[in-house]
Amino acid sequence: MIPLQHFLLIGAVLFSLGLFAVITRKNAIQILMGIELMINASILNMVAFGKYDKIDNTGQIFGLFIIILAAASVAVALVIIMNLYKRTQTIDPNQTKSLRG
Amino acid sequence: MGLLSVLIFLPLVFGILILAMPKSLNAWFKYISLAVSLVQLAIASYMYYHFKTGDAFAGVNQLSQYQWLENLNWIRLDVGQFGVLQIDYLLGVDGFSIGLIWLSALVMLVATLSSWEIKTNLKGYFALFLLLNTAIVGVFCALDLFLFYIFYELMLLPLYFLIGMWGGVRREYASIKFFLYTLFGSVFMLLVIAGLYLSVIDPVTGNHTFNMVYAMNPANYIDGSIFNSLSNAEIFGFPARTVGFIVVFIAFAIKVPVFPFHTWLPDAHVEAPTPISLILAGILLKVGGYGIIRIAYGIFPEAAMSLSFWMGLLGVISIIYGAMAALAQRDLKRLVAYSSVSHMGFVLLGIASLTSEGLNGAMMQMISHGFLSVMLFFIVGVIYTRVHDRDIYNFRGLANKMPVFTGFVMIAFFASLGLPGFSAFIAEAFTLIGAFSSQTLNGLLPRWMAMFGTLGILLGAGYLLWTLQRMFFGKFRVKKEEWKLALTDVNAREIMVLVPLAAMALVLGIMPSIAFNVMSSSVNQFLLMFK
Amino acid sequence: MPGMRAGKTVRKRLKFRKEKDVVEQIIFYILTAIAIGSAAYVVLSQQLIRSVFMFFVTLFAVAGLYVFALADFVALTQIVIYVGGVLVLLLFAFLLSSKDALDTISEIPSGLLSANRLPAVLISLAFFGLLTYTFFNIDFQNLNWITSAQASGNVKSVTDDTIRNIGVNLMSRYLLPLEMISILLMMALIGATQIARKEPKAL
Amino acid sequence: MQDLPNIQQTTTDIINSLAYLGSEWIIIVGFLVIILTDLFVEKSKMFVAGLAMLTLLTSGAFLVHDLINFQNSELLFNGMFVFSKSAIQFKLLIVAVSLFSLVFFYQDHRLTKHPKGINDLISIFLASILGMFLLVSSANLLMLFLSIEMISLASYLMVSYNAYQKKEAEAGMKYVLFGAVASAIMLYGISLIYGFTGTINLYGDALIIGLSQIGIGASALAIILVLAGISFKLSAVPFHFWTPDAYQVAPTSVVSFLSAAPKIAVFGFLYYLLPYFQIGDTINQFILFAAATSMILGNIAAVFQDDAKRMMAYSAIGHTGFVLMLFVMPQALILNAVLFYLAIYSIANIGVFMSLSYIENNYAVVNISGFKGLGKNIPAMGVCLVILMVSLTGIPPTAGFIAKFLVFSSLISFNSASIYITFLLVIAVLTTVVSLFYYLKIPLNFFLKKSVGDLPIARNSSVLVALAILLTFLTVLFGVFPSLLNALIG
Amino acid sequence: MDSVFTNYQILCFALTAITAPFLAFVFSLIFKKLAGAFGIVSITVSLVFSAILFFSIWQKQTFHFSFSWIKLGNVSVNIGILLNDLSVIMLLLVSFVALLVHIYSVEYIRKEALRYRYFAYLSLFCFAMLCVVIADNLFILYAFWELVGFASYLLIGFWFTKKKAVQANKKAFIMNRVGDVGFLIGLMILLSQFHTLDIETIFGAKGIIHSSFIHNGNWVSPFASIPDYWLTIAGFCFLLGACAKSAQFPLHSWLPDAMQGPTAVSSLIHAATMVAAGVFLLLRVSPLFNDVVLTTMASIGLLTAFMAATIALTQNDIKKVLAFSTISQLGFMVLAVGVKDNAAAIFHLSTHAFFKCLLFLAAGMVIHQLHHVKDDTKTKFDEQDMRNMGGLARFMPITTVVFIIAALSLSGLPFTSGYLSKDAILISVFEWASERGGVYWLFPVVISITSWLTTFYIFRVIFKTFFGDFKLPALINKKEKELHLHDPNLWMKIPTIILAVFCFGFFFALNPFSLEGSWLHHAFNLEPHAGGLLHLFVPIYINALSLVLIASAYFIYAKNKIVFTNHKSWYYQFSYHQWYFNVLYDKKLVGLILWKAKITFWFDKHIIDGIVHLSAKAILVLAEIVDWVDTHIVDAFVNGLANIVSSWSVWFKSVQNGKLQHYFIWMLFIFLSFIIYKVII
Repeated sequence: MIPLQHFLLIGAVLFSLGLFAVITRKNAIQILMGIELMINASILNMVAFGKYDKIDNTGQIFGLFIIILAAASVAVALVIIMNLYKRTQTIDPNQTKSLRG
Repeated sequence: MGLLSVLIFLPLVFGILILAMPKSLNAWFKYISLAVSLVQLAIASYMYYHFKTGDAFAGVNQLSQYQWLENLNWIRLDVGQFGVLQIDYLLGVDGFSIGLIWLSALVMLVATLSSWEIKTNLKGYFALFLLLNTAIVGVFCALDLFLFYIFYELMLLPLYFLIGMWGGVRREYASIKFFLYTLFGSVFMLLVIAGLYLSVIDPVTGNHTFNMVYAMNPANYIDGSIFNSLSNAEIFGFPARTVGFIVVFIAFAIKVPVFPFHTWLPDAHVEAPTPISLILAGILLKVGGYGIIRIAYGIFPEAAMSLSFWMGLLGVISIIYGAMAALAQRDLKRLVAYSSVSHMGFVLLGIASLTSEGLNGAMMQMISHGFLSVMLFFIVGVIYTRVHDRDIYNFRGLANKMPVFTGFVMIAFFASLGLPGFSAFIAEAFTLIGAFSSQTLNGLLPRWMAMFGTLGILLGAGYLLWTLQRMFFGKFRVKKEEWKLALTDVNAREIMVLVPLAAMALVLGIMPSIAFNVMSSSVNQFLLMFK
Repeated sequence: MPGMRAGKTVRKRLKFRKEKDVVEQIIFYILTAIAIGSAAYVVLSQQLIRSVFMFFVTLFAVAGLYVFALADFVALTQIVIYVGGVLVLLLFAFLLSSKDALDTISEIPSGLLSANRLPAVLISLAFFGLLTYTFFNIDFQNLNWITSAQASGNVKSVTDDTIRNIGVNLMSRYLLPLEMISILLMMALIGATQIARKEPKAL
Repeated sequence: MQDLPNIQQTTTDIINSLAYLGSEWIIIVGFLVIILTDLFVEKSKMFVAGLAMLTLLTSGAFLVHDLINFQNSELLFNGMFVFSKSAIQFKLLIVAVSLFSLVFFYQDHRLTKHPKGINDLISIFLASILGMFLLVSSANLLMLFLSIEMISLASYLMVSYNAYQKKEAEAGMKYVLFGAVASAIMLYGISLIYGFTGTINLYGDALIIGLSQIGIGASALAIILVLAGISFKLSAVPFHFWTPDAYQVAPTSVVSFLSAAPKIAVFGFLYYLLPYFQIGDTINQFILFAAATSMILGNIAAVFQDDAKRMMAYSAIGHTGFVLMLFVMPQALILNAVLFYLAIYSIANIGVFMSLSYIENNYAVVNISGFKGLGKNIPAMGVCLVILMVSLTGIPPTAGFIAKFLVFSSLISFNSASIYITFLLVIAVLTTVVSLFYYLKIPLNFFLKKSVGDLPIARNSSVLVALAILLTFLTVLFGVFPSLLNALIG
Repeated sequence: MDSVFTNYQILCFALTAITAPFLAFVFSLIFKKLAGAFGIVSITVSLVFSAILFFSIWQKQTFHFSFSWIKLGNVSVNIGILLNDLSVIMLLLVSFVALLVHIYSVEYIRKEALRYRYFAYLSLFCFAMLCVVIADNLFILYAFWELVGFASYLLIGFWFTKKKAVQANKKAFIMNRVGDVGFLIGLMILLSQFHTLDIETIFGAKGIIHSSFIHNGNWVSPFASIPDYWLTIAGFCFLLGACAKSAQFPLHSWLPDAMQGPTAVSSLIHAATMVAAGVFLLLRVSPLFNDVVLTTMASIGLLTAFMAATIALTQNDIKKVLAFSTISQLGFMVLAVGVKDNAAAIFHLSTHAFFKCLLFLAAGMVIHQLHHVKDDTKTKFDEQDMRNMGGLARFMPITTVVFIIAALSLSGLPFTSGYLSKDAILISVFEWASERGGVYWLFPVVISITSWLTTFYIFRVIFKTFFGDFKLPALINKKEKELHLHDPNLWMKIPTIILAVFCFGFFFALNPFSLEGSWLHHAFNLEPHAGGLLHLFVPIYINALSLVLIASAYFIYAKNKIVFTNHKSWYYQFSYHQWYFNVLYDKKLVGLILWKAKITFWFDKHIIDGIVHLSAKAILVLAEIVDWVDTHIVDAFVNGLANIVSSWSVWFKSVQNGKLQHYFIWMLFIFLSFIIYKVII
């Protein structure tokens, strides 16, 4: 048996890496990827804990919902990002800083 | 609908009427305002005349002893766990308020007459003016803290616009400063009001209440509530009641204004149009004094007593500081504004003394300053409307050109520097006497405070006489040639304004008992709370 | 189809797992290493397109980890939706948006030069440290709910039919969320198409 | 099969639950019908508007019906959905706000003159209302996650709906990425809570028992992570960064909606959540912190804003902090104050945005410094703005004052001796004073400053004028007779 | 104690006496043309009723009427009328002198366009002064005391276009205010100690002041007990009030400046009546003073008398000399009160009123006539400067005569009223000094010297003005005949002549040499003086020397036998001249005195006045500082708060820099900090 902690630690690593990506990447899509990493960490947690929830199966089902939702939100986010690209020809979040103050 | 309600809401109704009237009727607005003011004055006079005096009508902390009492259930807001938010439409008058109500009515009348000089956007002006009128009278009538607070704050907005739209060059700065300053104090006061509400219960209904008369009775406080004197609650390590007192005091001290909360005043006064200066000086400052007496001292008597020394000290500092600052001014209006700081310092000193003389003196000073500062500001306005300049150095020997005006100026100046025969003399003398005897009677204020306070009288003579000498006497000479034609003597309307004010100052100076009679039993009753 | 192939590999490994725990563990840690390593590459790489492709690997590896948590359906969904949908979407977006960037790799700003890097490292490490600290302070095997689950046999075993369970649960216990997410997806669909739609010339 | 749930029971529960969700069903139906209408009916703009209006009204009617007929709280849909009086009240508030917003959408030139039509926006709008309803009624973390995502996605879409300018697109991107990060964090928190407690149900004891077992540190971590997502929707500090950008460039009517409705929903949920996360004082401290910083930042940063909507965004942050203060108190004490405050805030806020939109429609100015001298041209609007601003500041005799007072008195009565609460109160008071400064900037420019050039006479959007006046009137009316409003929302 | 009049009638008389001038004041302002008539009629009425009151009250009874004016808690302020010997004599004196001045003024002020104001102000003054005199209550006394000052302010500044005049009236009022402050504090002390301000109740024969005592360092009264130094302070406060009003050192410098007003006004207000009010106040509250205060008072009186006399020696402005003379004489009175001889003070007050008033009026006649000359010839010269006069006796005999009579009285020569009153003071001082001995002997010595100096300077004026060469024609290049210089008309002459009559001693005592025979002095002198020898000795030595001094002054100023302008030659000439009173009046002494006079004047002008100016300056500087503090500290503090808010605002704005990832950093940083705080700590 793999100890629960190991799943959690992997999740933590993924989450932290996601955060790192979110902060450092110079491309909105890469930021989105970072976010996906974070979400994956959550799913991992969910399914890992879901092992002890056979009947209600909350963990796994939650995981499914997350995946679906992530897909939806990625779609929406990408549309918006592409919209930005259409207007500005860049998706570097540091290049687009006309809104400030 | 009681008399007080009529008094309060009459201007509001007509203000709305003016808003509804078409712009083509511009010329009528001032007459409507004038009529409203006259009716108000008539009502106020009627009330003053019929005001019953004596210990059975002292008011203060006895609700039944208030006169023209109006009590309606106004707001019954269910706030869940704490029960019902009980706010009453509670109006009443006692010896402390009746004089100020009358004063307000008079000052409003004068201010209306003075509003003739306003030429732009009359509709907005008079609508706001009447709204302000409502708020001011309401403040003096309200006996419910919540109602009081509403009227209190309601004064700010019209004033903001009246100063901001019809004011002088730096009007924006002045109006926002005024607004922020006052709001700063009053919002903190709101916290105390909320605390009081939660501490006080209506002995009749058992609900929490905003009734400020009930709040004066320690028996009405819930055990263990924050402002119960027995519960020893603390805020930031200080006794809650002391903190409450200080907060309320500061809120009103800003209004009075007391050093070091006074700096809004010169700016606001200087930038305000003349009628608004009149109202500011004549009534608004009194709201502060009234609030200190009625709310700060009335509700937190023991905290007030323990801090009376500091109150007195602030009073003395204000007296001297204001006078000193006035000496340094060369803008006539600023000078008058600082003189208000000085004169209102007497009010605080008198209140802090907690003696019969001191309190009566303070009340008298408020009323007296009401007339005199209005007169002074009006005088400034007379010059300003003619040449749009107020610099003392730009004028000389005005007495040659404007003899009647100079006569009024002299009356106003000498009256406000405390010449006997005028009300300010009685007021200041009694204030000082009260402050002096305080140590013997209740040991609150050391005697040197009164002695230093007398310096204010001396300095007052200094700046006023200097101005008189510099501006009015000597050979006629003004800065610009065209002013010579513009500086005409006072016209009939201006005389109409000045005469009643001078007369009132004189009448009160000779027969102060007119004012003292109505207030003395209230003062006595008030002082009993500090025994 | 790389996705399908990855799925098969996982299945094969499942069979081996019964025979030897050690193998299972080894595979688990290999997967872990792949997942973390590829994720790190995704995060750190300065080459856009490679990092995107490396993200495939990460997702696959994580899906593998799901299997170890006895969530084969979730793993499948991950592959189908994430890899098949999301990632392809990302890739398209990439291709659309970074045409120029793809040509010249050097144009991509270096992560090293980024002013955000240090705070990012600090924040990520802090988060990681915090999480690790928390996880090691908790004795998961003795948590009430886990012990009671173990006591009542409410623990998954490899033989369980999770798909059936999920199906039933979705249609009963989780019916409302399921319905909701349909609305949500529809809304997202409408909105996304609306925004992506080419605006009429009139504007 | 013992590893399956009791299907019989869950199905019965679902069937029993159906009747309670009348208002939600109606919205779903409306949503679908509008999509279909948009697809198959030509020139359907006004028709869709009517439909949406009908949907909202019917939904509201159901809510009123529920409010009158049901008193008890019930858990529906196998513990997914909580049906309670307070939830209905919040929902009613949302419906009311939505009704105003709906009318507003059709007065906003940026939306009505949109070449792609407004119908899609309406459907997204309805979906987001559904999300809000579900959020208010969320009984577990799954529902919380889904509904928050639903609102968020809808918000992203609405903000970016007609993002043709660079700025608009940029704001949309920032909003969506920020939101995604926040929801990822929240998700992680949810997963931890699930792991720590084995349940995602908020009700019942399992959550609290589980959380208390793992100790304060770990539970605090989980709880705070969850609160991140909630704070994001509230735009509380430090999750506020998207707010000014999104508010500044989104269509005014959308901002008006987003500044009010989602907040009501989130507060409604927070209200429900309050008793369940009380492990240690984590949640209280978080709220304390968020409230204090939000009030300070929101009010102070607003001072030098020139863009009116951006200023309102910061003001919204400040108000969020103000309402959040209430949540340091036990659940039982705050309902009325929260509802009252939110209602009043929404009224004033929508009123302000309507006025701003009116100005934007007529004069194409969005900067406060561009409002110079407008008071002469549109005095009625100016007066409305003044009163609404005063209400937002919380000065009598407007309703904002009563609301503020309720908050203050609730806090004082709860525990004025606590030094934290006293600090909070002091901050609230000080920031109120600061807030006056920027709120007054609009009237200042309107009335106190002279216009640079001649301004044309306004002619458009008389509906907005009427609505703004109505809202202003309500502000004053509820200020003088707050019991009326209380009767309405109670 | 039987009186011909009932109390009610007395009240009516008193009220009439004081209201008449007030009505005149009001009507003068309304009916401008009749102002003079109103003034004269009203003051005549006052005089008549004063006389009636005098005869019904004097030495017969004390009349006290009061009613409650203000009642507040435990304090009730009554106002009313107190008529006792002091009141009625003052009443009579004031109204009498005032009447004469009114009459005189008719001519004096004839050419002024605004003369109605003059009479109005004069009436106002009379009203206030009469009220001061009969006030039964210190509070009311204080009120009218200030009103008197106000009237004086108005009158000094009557020529308000004259810069000096307005400066002078401002100075007068403000310096009086200093005294008022003292008075007011005194009032406060008394009120808190006795709970009343009624003069009769506190200071009367059975007044409560007598039942108060010092016990254990506390001043105990029936109502309260306060530390004993308050008794002294109270005394000093009243003394301060009196010093300001009576122009005593160091608050005397307003009086010479006040000579900018019309001379008739100077005569009435700044010589006869108002300045005496200070002394009057001291008399009213005299039981209050303890030894410290009394000694101080005596010292101040002495110092003032001496200083002013020495200053008067060298002044060339005729009115200035008289002003300093007034200060000096008031110093005598204060000294008298200080040595506890109230009777002498009152007596001197009364006699001084007549002769000093006369001096001023006579000087006024000179000035008036010279002014006419100036107008007629359209030339410019200072009509008040004695250096432009000389030999006027030829043209204005009556003026000269009355002036000399008054001067004699001032010098205290026999047969004059001054002789009696001044001797009374001197004797008291001698007695007082002999009781105490030691350094107190300085008092009689100095006061004697002062007395001689008085003689000298006043005769210097006489000789410079009325005798010697007529310098004016040379000055303005006109012949004497062109000047048309003569005595003024009857309006001015008659009052002076009447006053001159009253300068003679027999009016006050049948035996003009006997102080004991003076009815006025006798009335107040409760403890007759013991030393009979002094009565003989003091007048003789004083007067003898005075005569010598007159003679010397004659030679110095009228004959120009001794020229002071050149010190060297002066010294020389003097030794050669046969007039060597080397022992008593040697050149050195005169030189010393003159030098001293100059020094004193310099001192007065630069140090005392300088201090006054300096303190005014200091206050102004302080005012500037306060103003600075106000704008730069108090207001800056407020603005500083605003700045804090704005700097935070700027900071918040800079955080919101548009970079999404910075937002993430901020967000996560804050968030993480909070979590770490919660999880770890």
